[in-house]
Amino acid sequence: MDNIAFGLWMTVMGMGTVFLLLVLLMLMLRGIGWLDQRGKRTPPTPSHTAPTDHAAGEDFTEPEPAAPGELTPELIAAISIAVITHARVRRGQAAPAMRQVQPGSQLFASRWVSVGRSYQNQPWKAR
Amino acid sequence: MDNIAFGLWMTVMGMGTVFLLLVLLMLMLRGIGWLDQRGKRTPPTPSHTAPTDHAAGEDFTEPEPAAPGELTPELIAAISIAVITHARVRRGQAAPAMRQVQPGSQLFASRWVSVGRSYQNQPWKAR
Amino acid sequence: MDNIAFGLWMTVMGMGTVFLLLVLLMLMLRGIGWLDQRGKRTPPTPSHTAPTDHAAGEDFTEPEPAAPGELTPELIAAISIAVITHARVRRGQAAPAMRQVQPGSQLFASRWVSVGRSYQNQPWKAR
Amino acid sequence: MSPETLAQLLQGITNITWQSVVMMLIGGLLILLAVVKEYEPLLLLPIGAGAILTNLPLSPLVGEGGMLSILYNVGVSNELFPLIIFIGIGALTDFGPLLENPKMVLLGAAGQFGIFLTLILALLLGFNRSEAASIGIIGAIDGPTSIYVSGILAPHLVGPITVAAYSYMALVPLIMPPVMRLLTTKAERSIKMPYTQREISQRTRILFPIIVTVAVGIAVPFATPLIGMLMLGNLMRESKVVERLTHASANELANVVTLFLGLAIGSTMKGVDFLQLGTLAILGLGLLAFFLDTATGVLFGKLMNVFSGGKFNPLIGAAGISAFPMAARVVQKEASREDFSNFILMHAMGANAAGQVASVIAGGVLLALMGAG
Amino acid sequence: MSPETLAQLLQGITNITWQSVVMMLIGGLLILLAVVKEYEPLLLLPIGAGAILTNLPLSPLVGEGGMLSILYNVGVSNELFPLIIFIGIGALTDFGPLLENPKMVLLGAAGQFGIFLTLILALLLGFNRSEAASIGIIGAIDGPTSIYVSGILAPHLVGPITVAAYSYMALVPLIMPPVMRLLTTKAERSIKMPYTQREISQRTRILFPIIVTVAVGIAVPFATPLIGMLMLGNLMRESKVVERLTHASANELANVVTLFLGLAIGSTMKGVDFLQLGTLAILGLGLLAFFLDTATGVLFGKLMNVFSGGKFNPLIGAAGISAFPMAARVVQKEASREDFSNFILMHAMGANAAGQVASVIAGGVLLALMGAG
Amino acid sequence: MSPETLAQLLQGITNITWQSVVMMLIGGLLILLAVVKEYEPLLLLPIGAGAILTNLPLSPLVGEGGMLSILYNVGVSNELFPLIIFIGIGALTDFGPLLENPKMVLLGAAGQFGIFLTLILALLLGFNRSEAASIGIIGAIDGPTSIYVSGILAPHLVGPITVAAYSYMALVPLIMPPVMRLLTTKAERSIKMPYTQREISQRTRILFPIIVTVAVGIAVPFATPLIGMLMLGNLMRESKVVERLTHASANELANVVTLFLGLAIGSTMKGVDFLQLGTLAILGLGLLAFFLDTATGVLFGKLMNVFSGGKFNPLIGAAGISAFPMAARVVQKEASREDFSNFILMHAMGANAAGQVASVIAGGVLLALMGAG
Ligand code: NA
Ligand code: NA
Ligand code: NA
Repeated sequence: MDNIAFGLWMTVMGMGTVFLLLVLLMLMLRGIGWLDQRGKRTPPTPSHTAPTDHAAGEDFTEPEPAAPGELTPELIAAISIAVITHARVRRGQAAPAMRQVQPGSQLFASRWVSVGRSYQNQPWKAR
Repeated sequence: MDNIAFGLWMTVMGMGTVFLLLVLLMLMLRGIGWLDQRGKRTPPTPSHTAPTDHAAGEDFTEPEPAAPGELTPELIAAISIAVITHARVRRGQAAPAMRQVQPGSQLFASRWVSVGRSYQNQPWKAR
Repeated sequence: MDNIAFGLWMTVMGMGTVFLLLVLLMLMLRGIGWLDQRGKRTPPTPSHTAPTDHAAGEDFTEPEPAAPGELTPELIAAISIAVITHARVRRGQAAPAMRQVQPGSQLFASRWVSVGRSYQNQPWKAR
Repeated sequence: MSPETLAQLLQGITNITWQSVVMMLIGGLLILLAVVKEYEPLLLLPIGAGAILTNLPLSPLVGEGGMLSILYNVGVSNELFPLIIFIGIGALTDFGPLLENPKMVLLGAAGQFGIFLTLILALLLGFNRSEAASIGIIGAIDGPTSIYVSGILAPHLVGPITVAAYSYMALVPLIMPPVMRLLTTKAERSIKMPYTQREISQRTRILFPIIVTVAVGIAVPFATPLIGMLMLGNLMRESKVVERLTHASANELANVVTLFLGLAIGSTMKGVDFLQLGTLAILGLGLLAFFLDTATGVLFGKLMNVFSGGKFNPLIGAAGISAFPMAARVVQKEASREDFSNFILMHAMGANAAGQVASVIAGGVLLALMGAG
Repeated sequence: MSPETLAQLLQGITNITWQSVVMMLIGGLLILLAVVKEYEPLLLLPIGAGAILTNLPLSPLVGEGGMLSILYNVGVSNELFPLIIFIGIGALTDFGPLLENPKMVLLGAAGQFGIFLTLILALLLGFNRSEAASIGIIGAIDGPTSIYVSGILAPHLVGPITVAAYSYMALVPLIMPPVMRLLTTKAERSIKMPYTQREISQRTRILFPIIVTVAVGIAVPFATPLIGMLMLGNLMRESKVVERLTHASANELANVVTLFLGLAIGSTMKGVDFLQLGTLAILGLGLLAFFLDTATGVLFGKLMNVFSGGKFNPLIGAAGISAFPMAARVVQKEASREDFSNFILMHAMGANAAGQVASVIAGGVLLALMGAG
Repeated sequence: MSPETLAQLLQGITNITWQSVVMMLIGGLLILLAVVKEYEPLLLLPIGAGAILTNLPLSPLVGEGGMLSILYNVGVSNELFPLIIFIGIGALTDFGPLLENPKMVLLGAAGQFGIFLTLILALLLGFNRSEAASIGIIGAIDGPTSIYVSGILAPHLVGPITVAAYSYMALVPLIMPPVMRLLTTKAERSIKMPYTQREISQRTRILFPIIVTVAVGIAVPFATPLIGMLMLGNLMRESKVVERLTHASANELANVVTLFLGLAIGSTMKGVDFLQLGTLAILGLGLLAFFLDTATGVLFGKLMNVFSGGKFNPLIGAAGISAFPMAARVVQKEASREDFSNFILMHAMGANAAGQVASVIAGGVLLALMGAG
């Protein structure tokens, strides 16, 4: 009987703890969701103009309708997805154009090199 | 001389065992081959209609000529190879559409999701 | 004060060794470069006609202008790059057509197989 | 030829035992299931191969310096392999459906009852407490969790428990439907639930794994390794800045570790230890755990149906057992069987993801209650 | 419920300390920097995650049998992981710009002064000699070198030193420009340098890693592992006959080891040890090392400008600090800022590659002078 | 500067020995062969690099805590690496040609005579029995088998034996033809053999590795690890349900292990141990083993020609030496040389695959007869 008592105690304590933790988790998820919704109603000004040009911290889920003059929303959506996908692929390859630095990578350099070489050969004065 | 005796003993015993084993292996291969041929003459009814839809245990080497009405054998062969290759690629990616389950994969779900969402939006009654 | 003396000693010895080594390295690089230049002025006859057909030790940076009759240099350059890239990709896959041997690979064999089978079926006498 | 030499040459044959023959047949059966039925082949094929290689007479692959024993010591006895696999699972899992619908979390808890009910039954059958808890963890219906917990509590049972866990997980499409149909009415199964997709911001997706790790880690320190690695993989996935690591965890690393893990598990299936009445009992109790989990999940779903005023499809409760992501698919299939146009997969996926998290937590709680670690 | 059971259940909460909370916040900060600012995410994200997982109360991931401790013992305490990463870095590095312009090698040396100046300052602050040398090596501005050297000389400081090295390396675009502008005139920054590309034969490219390994290995045996693995990767790359190995070293192997290395480094950041005044001093000294390196590099560039009769742009000297390949990019950016059409990147890349080699040599020299190994 | 400091600084130079210089040159030669001639570059380049790094004065890469020594202990001294590579080889090997033509199996046996003849010669030259057996195993003409067997019987000879095995395997296209031409007439070389492709069902392909493992494992327990891992890889390949594992074994895992194995083998080539008369004898005996294998293979082919009434091309016998799949190619090349339209490659591939299996069996038999394991 000792074993059954132990088993019942395990069941009560175990399922109790599991339920308690998951209720807590549910409440936290609700909390985050509420913050999320509130954050959307009052969009914060984009304050991250860090050294990273444009890749960091941007909100992928909300491409802003830039230039709604002639483009249809569908087209804008399609372009946005293409750009996001491109950025993701580049990041996946750790291409330093998107990423600040990939230790040891020369990929970035080689692009600069090709651009720079043509500059050096055909010096075009910017100012 | 002891060493030479040992060497000769090794040679006789070693090559003897190797030959013996390989002869055994040859006989077994012959046996399997014979079973194979017999199995082909009396093709067993496809008895594996398990939860897996069609991928399991199928004989890749024998795509059956299905619908020989207008299609040339070459075309059928080409299509069969394409389908087999496709199935193999999908399996290689462990796509759960072909595989029963890939632990943790969402690939399958996302396809269902897209289908299901359109169902939910445009409810079409099957019965 | 002992520590500062130690620090200064470390700095002098450390930077001294580093500079010394790098000067040595610079001289060696200069030496190699000089050999390189000299080697270019008197190009050695291609002496490596080893079992490897064409892949080994070839100088990728100098595709020779083969057949400058009608092809423009740009076209030759483009073709050269394509061929080099192809060779590199094949080597990357360790395809034994380019490599002498990839232990256990059947890729090479399967190509021979397909060629050979057609020979065996349509025997064409070379001599 | 001297008699000793002959004995030396025939030692392979003379050392065959009926147990080793049976175990090689079982290994062959596992390979057969993996190849023909495609039952979790990624694990069952290596396990089957490991079982055969281990039970060959005088196999040098096990024991001091044997390759399979090395793999066991390197990754199973110290629980490294299941934890590494958890990183990969986390990297592959999308917790979006759960984040969209937080109340699904509760269903994940309901699907763990089977763990403890099985534990009680195992105690009644005479297993000691550590063994009973290890057998119960089959009810977590999650491979790495079962390996992790049983590896700590009862290493000598890792073999049968892992085989049971993965075999039954492959059989989930056969095990779940009868229970689901028995406990629900046709009307309940036909309940449609509206699905309104909510935007989940990247911030939420990144905060989720961190918060879960910290909260669970503080509440149940024994669960830290399991939940920590699962959530580490998910954090890497959602951060979108370390694709190289995410990809490596979910592919190269996971593949190699899965192969080694399977072989090492197979190496624990030595005939003399495996072929005992206890193993049969474990296989039976494991199956029971799957049934109990499904039943309690559905019953909890019915409870939520009552509370929601009849708007909740109780089938979704069954997805809380984990067996990610098969269980959600089975639930959708059952719902479609009643009404072709009923689409409850997204809700089921939420419950399923919750089941994954809950299984891991339950494993940690079990370890904590057993006072082990 | 007995009080003991309650204590057992609440042991997670009762074992929280202010140090562990602070460390989890620091871990969160590292993840934030990795995700939002993309500061070296491949290492800072795993380090941050490792710091959180380590400082969870009673974390089973550290200590005897803990996964993170296993990773530490397997790859950090024996210096295996940084050396493996060096193979990958070598496989990714093109030493062409250096081979085209051998005199750039000298600039690599100039960028290592910060190591020794920081060492002196650390001694003045009261660190012992081994610790001071370990702190100084932050000035090598090369992650694996810092981990390797500090792991040998002062293993208890590996955590803060690695965090400092990688954080500041990510901040190189902010740290370098002010120093460069302070020490150079507008005219100097506008100096254009002709760039004549020289053919580098494959023979030279293959001989380079072999010669460097042998020369450095004979001169400074302590540097053999670092330079040997870097050059092994480069040899494989340039040989063009072992792409399978080159690719595996630079990708699968590097990814897996980077993940494990980050987690293991994070596991050294246990609150009680990390939250000390010394750590703050290390972070300060590390930043100083970066400034000093840049300054001495630029000053040496000015010296070369004098010797070359005004034809050498002193900015290039700053690229000799290593921080490969960011530093070269920053140099080019500064040059472009003065004159949009000025292209000195190739020279800067040469100096940068030299800095990489010089950093490794300096690490070996430091170990040799400390008599350790 | 005190004399001690000077001695400390110059210790690298003062510790150079003529042996270390010679070994570095040999390492350079191996790299040269790998790069210029592309002789087995995947192994000879890492071995050469390992040899150089090991023989640098006072190299910290070898000895207690040295990276190369760690790799040796982790994977060579316990035979893990060659076995893992065998999984990859099995995953890449198509035993179809052998299954189509079972009698080719016998040719695989004939190609192993060289092992034992070389063993006798080694005994005559004064090597002890374990050493002689290890030298003989070069005649298996299969890298991992040589490493595995010699690693067990005579670990101090692993270096020269591995170098001999891989170098000569790369030279197979030069070594085999003279022997083949010497022992056959032009008429024999021109014999055409009909090739009727037989359907091999997937069932046969899956049963083959299992049956071979069990049969060989029972008959020669010492061969279980070698044959087991080879066949495990092949089972995964033919099962077609675990492509993830098959791909990982044949690529990522094989690449990383090959790199580490090469470096570890190179680290055994320490000058003082390597530069002995014995090494030269091993290199000579190894070459002899290749010639003897080819000769006995061709002679057995002639025997089969007699029995088949002149319908069997004896060149095919030479493919039984293993050296998979080069030997089959060389055989076809010789046949084509006589008659451009003669296509015996498929038969040769069968014999070649049989040679691979036979080599592994011979290795196990050798271990069994030596009573080691
Ligand atoms: Na569960
Ligand atoms: Na530096
Ligand atoms: Na052989």
